[in-house]
Amino acid sequence: MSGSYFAFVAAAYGMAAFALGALSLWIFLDARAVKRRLAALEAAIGRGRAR
Amino acid sequence: MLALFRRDLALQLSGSGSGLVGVVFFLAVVATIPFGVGPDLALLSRIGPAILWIGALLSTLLTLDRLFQADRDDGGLDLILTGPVAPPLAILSKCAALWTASCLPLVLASPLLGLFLALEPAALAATALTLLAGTPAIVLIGAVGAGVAASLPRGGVLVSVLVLPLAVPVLIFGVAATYGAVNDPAPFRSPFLILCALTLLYGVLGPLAAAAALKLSTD
Amino acid sequence: MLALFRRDLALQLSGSGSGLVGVVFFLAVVATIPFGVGPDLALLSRIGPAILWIGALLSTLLTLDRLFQADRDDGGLDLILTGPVAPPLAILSKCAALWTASCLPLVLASPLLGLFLALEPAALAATALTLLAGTPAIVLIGAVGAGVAASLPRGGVLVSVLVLPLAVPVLIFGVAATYGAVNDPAPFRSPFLILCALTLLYGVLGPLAAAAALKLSTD
Amino acid sequence: MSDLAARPSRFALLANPTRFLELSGRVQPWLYAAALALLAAGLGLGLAAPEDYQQGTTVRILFVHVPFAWLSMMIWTVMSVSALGLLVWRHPIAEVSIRAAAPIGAVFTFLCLFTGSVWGRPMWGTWWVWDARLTSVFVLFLMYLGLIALTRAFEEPQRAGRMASVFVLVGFVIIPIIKFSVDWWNTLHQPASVLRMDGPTLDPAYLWPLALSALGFSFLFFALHLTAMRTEIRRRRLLSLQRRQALGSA
Amino acid sequence: MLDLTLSGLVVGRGRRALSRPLDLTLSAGEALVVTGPNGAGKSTLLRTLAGLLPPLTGGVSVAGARVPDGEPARRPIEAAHYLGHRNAMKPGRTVGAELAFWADFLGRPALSPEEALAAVGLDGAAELAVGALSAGQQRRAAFARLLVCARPLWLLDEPTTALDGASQARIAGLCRAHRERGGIVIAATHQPLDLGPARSLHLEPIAAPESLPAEIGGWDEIG
Amino acid sequence: MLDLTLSGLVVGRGRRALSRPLDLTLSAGEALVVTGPNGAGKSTLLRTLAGLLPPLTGGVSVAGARVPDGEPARRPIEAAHYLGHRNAMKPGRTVGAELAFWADFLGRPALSPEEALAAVGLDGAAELAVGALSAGQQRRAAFARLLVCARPLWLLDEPTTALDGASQARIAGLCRAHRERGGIVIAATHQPLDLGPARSLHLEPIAAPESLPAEIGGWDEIG
Ligand code: HEM
Ligand SMILES: Nc1ncnc2c1ncn2[C@@H]1O[C@H](COP(=O)(O)OP(=O)(O)OP(=O)(O)O)[C@@H](O)[C@H]1O
Ligand SMILES: Nc1ncnc2c1ncn2[C@@H]1O[C@H](COP(=O)(O)OP(=O)(O)OP(=O)(O)O)[C@@H](O)[C@H]1O
Ligand SMILES: [Mg+2]
Ligand SMILES: [Mg+2]
Repeated sequence: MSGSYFAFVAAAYGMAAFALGALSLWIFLDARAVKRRLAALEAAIGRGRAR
Repeated sequence: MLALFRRDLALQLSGSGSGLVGVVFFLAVVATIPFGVGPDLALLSRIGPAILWIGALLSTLLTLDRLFQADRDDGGLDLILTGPVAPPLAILSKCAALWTASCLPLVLASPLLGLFLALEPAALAATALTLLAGTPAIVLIGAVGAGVAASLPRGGVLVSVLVLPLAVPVLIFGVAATYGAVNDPAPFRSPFLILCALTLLYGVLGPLAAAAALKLSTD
Repeated sequence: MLALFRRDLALQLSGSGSGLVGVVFFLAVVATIPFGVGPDLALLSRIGPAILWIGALLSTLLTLDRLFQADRDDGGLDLILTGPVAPPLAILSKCAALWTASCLPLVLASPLLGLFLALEPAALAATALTLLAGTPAIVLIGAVGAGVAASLPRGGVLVSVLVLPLAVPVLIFGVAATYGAVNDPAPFRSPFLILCALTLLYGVLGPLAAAAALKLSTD
Repeated sequence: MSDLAARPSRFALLANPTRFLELSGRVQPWLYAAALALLAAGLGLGLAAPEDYQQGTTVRILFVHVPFAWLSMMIWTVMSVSALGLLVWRHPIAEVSIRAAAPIGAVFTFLCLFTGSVWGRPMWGTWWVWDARLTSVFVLFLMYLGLIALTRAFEEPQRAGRMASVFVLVGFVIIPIIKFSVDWWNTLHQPASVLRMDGPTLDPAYLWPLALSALGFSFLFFALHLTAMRTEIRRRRLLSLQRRQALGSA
Repeated sequence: MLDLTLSGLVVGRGRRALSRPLDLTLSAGEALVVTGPNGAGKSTLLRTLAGLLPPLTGGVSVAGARVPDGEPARRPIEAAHYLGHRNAMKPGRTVGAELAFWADFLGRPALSPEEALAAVGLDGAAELAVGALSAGQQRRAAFARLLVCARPLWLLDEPTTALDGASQARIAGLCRAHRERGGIVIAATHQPLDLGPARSLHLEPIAAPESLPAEIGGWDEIG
Repeated sequence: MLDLTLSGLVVGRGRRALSRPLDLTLSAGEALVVTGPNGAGKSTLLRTLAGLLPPLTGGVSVAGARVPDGEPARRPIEAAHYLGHRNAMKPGRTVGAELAFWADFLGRPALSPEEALAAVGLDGAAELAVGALSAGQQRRAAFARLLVCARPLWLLDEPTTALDGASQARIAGLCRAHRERGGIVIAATHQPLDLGPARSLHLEPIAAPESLPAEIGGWDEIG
């Protein structure tokens, strides 16, 4: 009995893990990209005019 | 306020307004559904009120997105928002003008269209009545979406996306009241009263929120 | 021409007009219907194709009316009409951009949405196919309305009222073809061919008429 | 003093973005750690919990479905509070909060729908019905999508934040509708058994894992939200610097 | 007696300041000419005075003006006409109908639309559609709005855009007449505009945000 | 050699004539300054030259110009840039993207968008949204369009609207440079604009329609 429904439980947990993982990944990549661009811009400005 | 109502009504009825487009779209919706349902008159008359309501909801969306756009583009919105009429009241009169130009014709046409859908007389009357009570709510809550999107160059579909979920309760109670009027076990009074309450609620909420949105987006 | 297509596409995709919004709008429409007609899956699957088609028509109309308005208001239309690209071709590329940005996502999403409405596989495929064949016709004939509406400060309504009836046959043949694909007695081929013929006809007629309307109206 | 007077508010100082970045940087790792620990405990206990005599092993979906359902509503509530903060106190962090929370909320709502319909298949024999609870959550999902579209439709993040907050506040009406839909309309979905006026009626064997995993997912939300907010703040600084650099020479 | 007071007013876009703190009082009959290069913040200042943008710090107050129903005006815009870069006239409606609408909407009507149009040199244009006027004629029709209802404070953003020499002089004359009646005129302009003896405010683009009051700070100041 | 010839050109709106018949030839390097009060027909003339309005009688021809693909241009607009009262820029897009679009659409690219912006004094504004510029900055960005693709004939309708003094001088300088390269500039303006030695055309509102060639006649002449 329990075996036949295992697929549903697995699907629920699997999708949860997948979606949350993808979300976290996106958030972290976004964070890193913005941090890098900001650092680059700050370096550029710093060269132009001391802040 | 009255001046604003009159001017908007004149604009809607003459040129750039899209009131009549809504009516034609309404006709198109009502004419298309029977294709899917087939020639089954009993079924058609059962879902008839729902079709009329859905048609009215969708065609109101069609006219909504330009509620503030033209005024914004020519700079008139600045004057309206800072004028002596409190912004929510000004928005209320703009909504009233829109409703008169685009929803009232729908309400008036609905009994006629109901005949096409083989509705009984009681259902015809109930549909018209519930539409009369419910369409203002759609326009009023729609004003929020239009206000939020007014500073976008093209509001279009976004307005509808924002408005549709909020308009769903109106649809539910409108259709429920109509069925209540026709089928015996279902009640008419309570959904109809909820519908009226919704209209009043949105009548307060809509203009206030729309005014806030417009105020916050001036630049 | 390609430049115009790319710019229009970028404009459509940036911000409010994006395909994502179109799909969400579609979802919202589909989700509202059961509130109206009730959660009866058999009924839903019967009117499903009609609903998808109506949703497509509505969202196209919602994005259409501004096809030329913005260009006209900022003076860009003058340059486009007198530029090195022949006006009908310029209009064609604007239409193509609009279709790619707002109709193509709908076509692609329609099978998924059909699942919500419990359509059978054959109906899913037929709906997507007819939408693919039919939506360009709506955009192209809508361009005429948009052209005239953009040019006349008054009388815009009149034209939309004239154009929408021209779009309704598209809707009707589209829905008819879809049913033809599912129900045995009804034919699929002939309404589908008519649909394609309509698209081709409007593909020639629309840009030419829209160009004429815009040319006549410059001032 | 006239109405036009700005409020150089205490709140603005309290919520000074620099201070926020500092503070959140310190809290953030703890949040992630707590989330992971709680989730491990909750879901671990949940998988070890006895099978339900009616639902069999599928009862374990409870431990994800219910937290997702709660969070989908809670996130809109968090955004509503932020919206109030933005509109009433012009709190500069608030607009960042809304923009950062919207996609996370959409994912949690999607997961609520997904786990619910995966649960519905064995329990009710169907993936989806158009009943009041299910449809209202679906409507919430659509509202999240609309909100995301709205926040991304504007060029300036400031205006996007203000418009979004108006929509969030008006849209808050959906939350009571979802919560009470099971009581107002009799639906297929079961009524509340944990969050009720007269105390939970759920078996403690399920209650504990549920509580732990709900807490864990909440911490996960807060942690992700904080990270996304930090990114948003930096993005704004980026935009603003870009603009200043461009106009400095113009 | 009408008085308009700016106290420590800093105007700006978003969180970016565009002016130093302004302290200034204008009394009845006075005029202020705002000048400065493109992008200096002239329009931003006028829109802030009109209540269309929030001030970054400081405030604006008005004393001695009344709203149409007799109460003293509290916000400047209640006593002010704002004429922006755009004309606030619908191309499809007639000039007369638009002026009549604004007179009705804004309250306290003064000249009739026809008289106002005559005053700006557009006699007999009342029946024409706004869209059928030339650029300068449209601008003058927009100016006529200030004459159809009486408000003591005029906020004019480049009022003479697109106007020919004669019309510029005419508009300047209308402003002087307004001052003589006890009104206040604040005009941003690039062209010399003879409003009579007037105070002047020159705005310059601000280079370094460091020089601003601490609490304003833009997002770019985040460490 | 570029030549623009107006032969018996009468411009007007609808069937109402706004000019006497104009006969005029402009050759490479020449400029024409069109003046006249509001409503005299300056914009109408420029729009007619740009092919946006039909002439009432007469015609315009161009000789010696080539369209991008090498054919000789037949209609003046094929060799002309038209800068109208409105800027033809979308508020929501960046200045750079808009200029790149026009360069691409109009063909025969010249300066890059960045160079063109620098030439009008908007260095570094390429990444900004058009809507976030002030009125004068927007006007300058619109002018930059004339620099991103090479066309010999410039039709400018009040190019210096909303510009500060320095920018006006800069724009005038760009026009003189264009003439030196063999271009033709036709500008309608109310403000003095130093294009160098230029021919001038003064338009006056026409009072009596009787003085017009018989075949034009307005509706008001129907017996
Ligand atoms: C797509 C389908 C579903 C959706 C959208 C959904 C939505 C929700 C929501 C919003 C809640 C929170 C209610 C509250 O706090 O008052 C909830 C709770 C719950 N759901 Fe679902 N649900 C779905 C399917 C199911 C299914 C199939 C089952 C099991 C047969 C189920 C069992 C529960 C349980 C046990 C709770 C906890 C109620 C409580 O104790 O407060 N749900 N669901
Ligand atoms: N769209 C139009 N339809 C009909 N008549 C028009 C239209 N636009 C302008 N007119 C009329 O044509 C005449 C000339 O207008 P035009 O725009 O050419 O003047 P202008 O010399 O450019 O004036 P300005 O200095 O104000 O720009 C005006 O009397 C005006 O009323
Ligand atoms: N809608 C806006 N959003 C953001 N920034 C803006 C906006 N409008 C203008 N700005 C910026 O604010 C600054 C001041 O603009 P403002 O319009 O006040 O200038 P102005 O002095 O009126 O110039 P002009 O003489 O060109 O009209 C400019 O640098 C401009 O880039
Ligand atoms: Mg300005
Ligand atoms: Mg002109």
